[in-house]
Amino acid sequence: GEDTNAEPTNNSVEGNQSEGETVVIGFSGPAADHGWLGAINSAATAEAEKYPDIDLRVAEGTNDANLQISQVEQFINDQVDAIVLLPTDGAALTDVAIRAMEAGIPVINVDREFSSPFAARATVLGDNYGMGVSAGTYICEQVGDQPDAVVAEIAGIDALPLTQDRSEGFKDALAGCGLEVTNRVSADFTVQGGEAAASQLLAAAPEIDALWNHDDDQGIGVLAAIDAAGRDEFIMVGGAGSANAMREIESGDSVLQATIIYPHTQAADGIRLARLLAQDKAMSDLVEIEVPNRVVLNAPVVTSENVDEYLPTAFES
Amino acid sequence: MSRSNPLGKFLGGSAGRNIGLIIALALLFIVGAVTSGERFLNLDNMLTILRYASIFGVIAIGATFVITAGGIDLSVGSVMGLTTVLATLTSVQLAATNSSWLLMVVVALAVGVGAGLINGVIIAYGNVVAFIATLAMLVAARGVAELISGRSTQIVTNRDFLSVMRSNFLGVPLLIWIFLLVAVAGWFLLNRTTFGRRTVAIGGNLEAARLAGIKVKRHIVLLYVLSGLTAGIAGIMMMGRTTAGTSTHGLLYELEVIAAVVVGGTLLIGGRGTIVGTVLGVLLFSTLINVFTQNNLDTSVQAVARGAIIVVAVLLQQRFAVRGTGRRKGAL
Amino acid sequence: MSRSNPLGKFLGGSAGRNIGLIIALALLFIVGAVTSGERFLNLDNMLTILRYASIFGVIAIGATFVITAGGIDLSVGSVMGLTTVLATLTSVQLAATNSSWLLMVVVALAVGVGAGLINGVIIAYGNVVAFIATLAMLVAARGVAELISGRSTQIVTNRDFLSVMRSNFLGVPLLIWIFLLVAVAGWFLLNRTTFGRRTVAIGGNLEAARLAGIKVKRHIVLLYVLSGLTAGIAGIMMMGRTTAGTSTHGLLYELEVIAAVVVGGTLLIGGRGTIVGTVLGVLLFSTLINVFTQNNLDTSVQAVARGAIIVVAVLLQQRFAVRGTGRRKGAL
Amino acid sequence: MTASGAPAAPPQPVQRPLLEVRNLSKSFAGVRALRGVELDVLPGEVHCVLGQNGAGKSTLIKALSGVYVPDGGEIRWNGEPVELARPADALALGIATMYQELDVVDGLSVTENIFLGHEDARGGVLRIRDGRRRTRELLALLGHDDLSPSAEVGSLSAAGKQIVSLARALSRNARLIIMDEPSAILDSGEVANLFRVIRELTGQGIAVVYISHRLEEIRQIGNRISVIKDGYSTASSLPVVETSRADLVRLMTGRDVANVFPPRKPPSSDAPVALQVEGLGLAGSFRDVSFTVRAGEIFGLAGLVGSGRSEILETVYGARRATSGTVTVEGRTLRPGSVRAAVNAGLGLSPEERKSQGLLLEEPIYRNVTLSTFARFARHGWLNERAEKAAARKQAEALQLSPPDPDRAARTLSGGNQQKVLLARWLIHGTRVLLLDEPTRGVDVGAKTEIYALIRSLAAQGVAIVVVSSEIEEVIGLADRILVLDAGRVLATGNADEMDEHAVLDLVLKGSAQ
Ligand SMILES: Nc1ncnc2c1ncn2[C@@H]1O[C@H](COP(=O)(O)OP(=O)(O)OP(=O)(O)O)[C@@H](O)[C@H]1O
Ligand SMILES: Nc1ncnc2c1ncn2[C@@H]1O[C@H](COP(=O)(O)OP(=O)(O)OP(=O)(O)O)[C@@H](O)[C@H]1O
Ligand SMILES: [Mg+2]
Ligand SMILES: [Mg+2]
Repeated sequence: GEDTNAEPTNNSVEGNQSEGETVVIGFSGPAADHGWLGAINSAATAEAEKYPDIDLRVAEGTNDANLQISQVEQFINDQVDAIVLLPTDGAALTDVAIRAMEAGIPVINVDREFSSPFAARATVLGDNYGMGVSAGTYICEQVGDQPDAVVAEIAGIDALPLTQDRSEGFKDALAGCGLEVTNRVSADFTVQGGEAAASQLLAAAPEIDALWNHDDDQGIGVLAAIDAAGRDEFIMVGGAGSANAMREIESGDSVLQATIIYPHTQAADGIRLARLLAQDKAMSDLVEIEVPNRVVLNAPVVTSENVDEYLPTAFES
Repeated sequence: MSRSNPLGKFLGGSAGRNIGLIIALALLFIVGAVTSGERFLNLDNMLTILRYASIFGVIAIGATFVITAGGIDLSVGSVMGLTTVLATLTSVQLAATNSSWLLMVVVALAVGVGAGLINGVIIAYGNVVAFIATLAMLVAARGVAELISGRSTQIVTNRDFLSVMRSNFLGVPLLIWIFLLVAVAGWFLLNRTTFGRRTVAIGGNLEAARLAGIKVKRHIVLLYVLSGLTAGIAGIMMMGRTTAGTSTHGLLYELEVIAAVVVGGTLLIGGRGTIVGTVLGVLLFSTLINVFTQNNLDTSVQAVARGAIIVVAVLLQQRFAVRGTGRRKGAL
Repeated sequence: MSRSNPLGKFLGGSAGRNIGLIIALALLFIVGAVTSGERFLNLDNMLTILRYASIFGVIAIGATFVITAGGIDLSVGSVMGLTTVLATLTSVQLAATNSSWLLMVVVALAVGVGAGLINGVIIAYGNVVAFIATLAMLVAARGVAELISGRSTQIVTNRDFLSVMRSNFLGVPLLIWIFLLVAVAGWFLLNRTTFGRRTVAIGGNLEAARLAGIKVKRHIVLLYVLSGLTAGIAGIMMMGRTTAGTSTHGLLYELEVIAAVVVGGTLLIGGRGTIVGTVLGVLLFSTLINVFTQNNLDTSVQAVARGAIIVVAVLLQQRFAVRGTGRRKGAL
Repeated sequence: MTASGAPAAPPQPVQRPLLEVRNLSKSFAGVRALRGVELDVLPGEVHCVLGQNGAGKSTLIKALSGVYVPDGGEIRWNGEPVELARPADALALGIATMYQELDVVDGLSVTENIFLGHEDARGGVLRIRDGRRRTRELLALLGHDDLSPSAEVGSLSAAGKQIVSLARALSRNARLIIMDEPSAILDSGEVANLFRVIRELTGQGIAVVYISHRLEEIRQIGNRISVIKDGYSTASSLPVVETSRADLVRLMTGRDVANVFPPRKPPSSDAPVALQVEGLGLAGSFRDVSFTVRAGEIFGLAGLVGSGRSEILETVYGARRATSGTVTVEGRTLRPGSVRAAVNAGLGLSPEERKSQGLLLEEPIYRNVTLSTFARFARHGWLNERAEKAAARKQAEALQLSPPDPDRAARTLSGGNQQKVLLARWLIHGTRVLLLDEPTRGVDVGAKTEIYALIRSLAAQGVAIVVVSSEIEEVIGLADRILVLDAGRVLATGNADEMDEHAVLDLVLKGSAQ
């Protein structure tokens, strides 16, 4: 249903929850080769299962743009009712998304943004730059009073634009209080990568004041390395917001003092939006009768003070 | 095995060698047709399978030559990524807009050839084992691509280039035509030219090839250049398909490509290569993924099934290919 | 080259073979010392290098056997991941808490051995080329690990296990002792036992080994079992080190491990293997990463430098190893 | 031999030499393979190069073919000094070579092998039909219309490959063809064929350098002889007709070698049966082969190339799984298709292709010698390398292996010494039944006599021996009893002293005619 002039059937929570005509939603995302992406997939399928009127088609997760394009093409051929797409590379999938839109299939772009506004009917984004800013701001609050504080960063997969965005935000926020990143390593979002990068980093920087680790899944490894090295002179901030990390924060005796949420529910939200779009429904809680075309999710900081609020919905990495 | 059968002859020297693969492919098609019916069998879906296969397939054709000669090229995916980054540089695209979109093509091909040349020289003249030399290139080319692109994805802005790459001919997308062309040219090169015969000779018995007066080192360099060239062609196709150039293009292609070539029946130890087999191997892999998606299989289940099917395909291929080739070396 | 020199003998049969690597490693140490001084040279940093090397190194020891026999095992990383997932299952950890943490060790080893057994049987009795069989296992084992873990990371809750794995002995972490132990055991197994002798014989000339009455197929199965076993040991170490079990453990190890073994001087075509070389190769790779981190090098620059250094290391290694061994096969 | 015939008259001495080699030297790490070799080859002559195993013959011809660059000395072609840096240089001059190690590519067809490196092509595109036609012509010239130009060479027997190799040398239109032991794997019929071709070549003025360890052949085909010993020329350009066999042997070995075949000492007829083969068959190769060999007896298998002799040995040994029949060793029936069972029962095989089937070329000699017995020098899998090496050294000394250094890589040994390594392997094993496939292929006269004596003495110690050889006189001279085979069928079995070469050949030819 692309006819934007159509009157939405309703926009109340109850109305939106009620079963409508069955819609086929195609979902394609990158290979679930690390915890957050695994959580993204699980949350998406779990969300779809909540609705008897959703028939979810999941394509094999892949890091190959060529393959992902052919999966979307398959969805177009099958004339699914909506496509939720977490592209392996936003720009690379833009063209096929436009083709889907042209074929009358609404595309919901998740997490990694397309390079054209015509490629998606709705976009759900985490705020990567904002994440870096949140982390940097928090660290400024904690150690900003020491002008020569050593700030270290353990990034995720360096080749991904999102990593660049996070680091950019981090750098900009730190600059606000006159700090800069002294040691930076990158891992690969995996536990083993986090452990390996962290142990090397700790050897290279004998004295650290604050450390930002982009991803809580690799954080398990980072914490293991910190533990093994017996270091606790610094504060650590995480990223993504896994249940694990939150339990660490809750415990109070960990170097991990805070984590910045990067919602793992983006695809699940995408699926909900897709269903609404396909069934010509609107978003509840908005006066607007149309589903908005851009939802940027917040990147809040979770600390021991507010961890109780976030823990119940956090993902088990 | 009959050599007088012209169809058999075309199918890579002896039909038998490919029968196993054809059976595997046919089985897969039957599974696809039974489980997804019309949705699987329609023309659009076939074109989808082929479009996906084409980029991958072009690289696999180049790899077939290297493997037939007893070598290996792990750098293909990474080199392909590098070609897309350099061809989509703002300066190149600007120049291409002012002159011709062909400039982008030329840049991509030149980068591929250059990388292949470096591989070839290190392997042939540096005597570095191909596995290591091309693994080093895999790592290094990715690094260069990241540095040059600043790790951001570069959008293809050249309209002419895009419209050419997306055109159809006789209802079939250009990408598929390119694959077909490269495959036919590869078949001809391998089976009907001195270059091809020498490639087989080097893979079968390097010393004998040298004794026959073949300039083995030079030939090895040419083989890796060829592999780089197909990576460049694939890069062009990738840019057309994704409208983007990035260092992450071609990530993890290395093993997949080799798997498709070897499942196709080319010997990893060299001395026997089949382009038809490679094409079938590539089709097998891309059809497999298509059938999986059609059936909405869980990714992890797909992985398990994929592992099993690869083994079964090779067993099938061998079941029919072993006959008549007598004692084989390298059972390991 | 003198075989009467006992040190030379220890260094993998002939000192010369490893001299190039030792030089490369020494150069790297000099670079590290010059650029980072005390920070690089202190004991803690050395232990960091060794701890990092240890897990990887244990796998490489197993891989050395497979490669010496002319085979290849691409599945090691993926199998390692699978062992950690199964050993950290809630049920296993519960049972381990009630009985002994050794249960987790046993589960990990059993899973590794089982996967190796499947690899070996498919290769030896199914005649599937090792590259394909173990690539299929790589894909399938990862899939199984994802299915079992539901793609989540399982935390090691067994305190006893963790405290043992993180203990020190004579000031050196247990992980490093395990690596040392596996390396020494591997050295003896390869150089001083009938098992090692058979391994070299099969890699050198499979047909001759068969005709000499060696049970080649059974031995090949054992080799892949050994490789699976070292993957299991590495899995145990990984759980201790990361306090977690997940299907992403061991991701992309396949090529790195082979590279370390081959850079160490083991021939990819089989017939010659050196444990000392493998250890040096592993140390080279881990020192490299350490030096890079010490110097806060950009990831992409690291990649480029890494590619170049790998090639240089191999050239150095060959420069010194070629002497006296005459013409080598498989130059390609 | 059917190939008998008077040697061609020596060419006119006034001719200028086509090829002159002066004081050539070449060393490998630690080994001086050539140190002052002289050679003159005239157009239209067959120049034989003789020498013991390891004398340096192959090294010499490799220097002439551009494979090795000599360390010193001079090579002149038509009076001009030349440098041969790579094989292509020698080929360009008109020097074509058949190498001792088969240098064919298994995966290519007959045509493709023959024209490898100088394909019939236009602009790089093969002219397949032309290539096939020329191949057929060459094969017809060689008397082998039976070989298909498109057959894959990997499917040919060793003899078939040798023929392809010869056709390749001819295809080069060379002025000098070097043949390094071309007859080693040919039977007498094929050798006669080869000689016919050589005569045609020399008739056209083409020169041939011919290397062989079979002295009778040299007397038949050669014009002049040069002898190399330990890398030196001990004689140059001796006319064949004026040189006696004894002289040649003395020039090669520095001593007299007499009495080629040791006297027979047939086992007493009540000696126990060591090996019993009954109704053995292998689909597509041979069928219904039965024979018994008693302890102490030497049993010969005779037949033409490709008659299935090697396959019978391999099947008896379990290396191929028999499709019918049984093999019984000292009363125990062997599990078919299991080499291990055969070895445990006391069987040993010295295979036909030493390099691809027998040796670990890069491994030291002692490990090659103990390849089937190293487990004996181990306790609980733990090797006692000292004992192992000592045993290997003792065995090597008993066989007069040269050089006697057990640590050298097997690759650096000459052909004859490699053969001794394989024999040593089974001697250490204490094999009860020894299967020898072409045990003297490529072995020089001196070593040959030693190997014959060795085989005889083994038999005297009660070992049952089965010998396959393409030299019929060798089978007859060595064996106590003989089985004659044609195309996988047993033609006759009989006592060796009741047969001679002609009788066997007649049998075979009649068999084939059927
Ligand atoms: N590549 C090599 N490396 C080291 N030594 C070698 C090599 N090739 C040959 N040799 C040695 O050089 C000597 C001459 O060997 P060559 O092969 O020329 O002997 P040959 O006369 O052809 O013997 P045969 O009759 O057994 O073929 C031998 O001692 C041999 O061991
Ligand atoms: N690898 C092979 N592939 C196909 N056919 C083969 C192969 N090896 C041998 N043959 C064929 O099998 C038959 C018997 O060969 P075999 O080698 O046993 O004969 P042989 O009497 O020992 O002769 P030779 O002297 O050539 O060894 C021949 O027709 C031969 O061409
Ligand atoms: Mg020789
Ligand atoms: Mg034979």
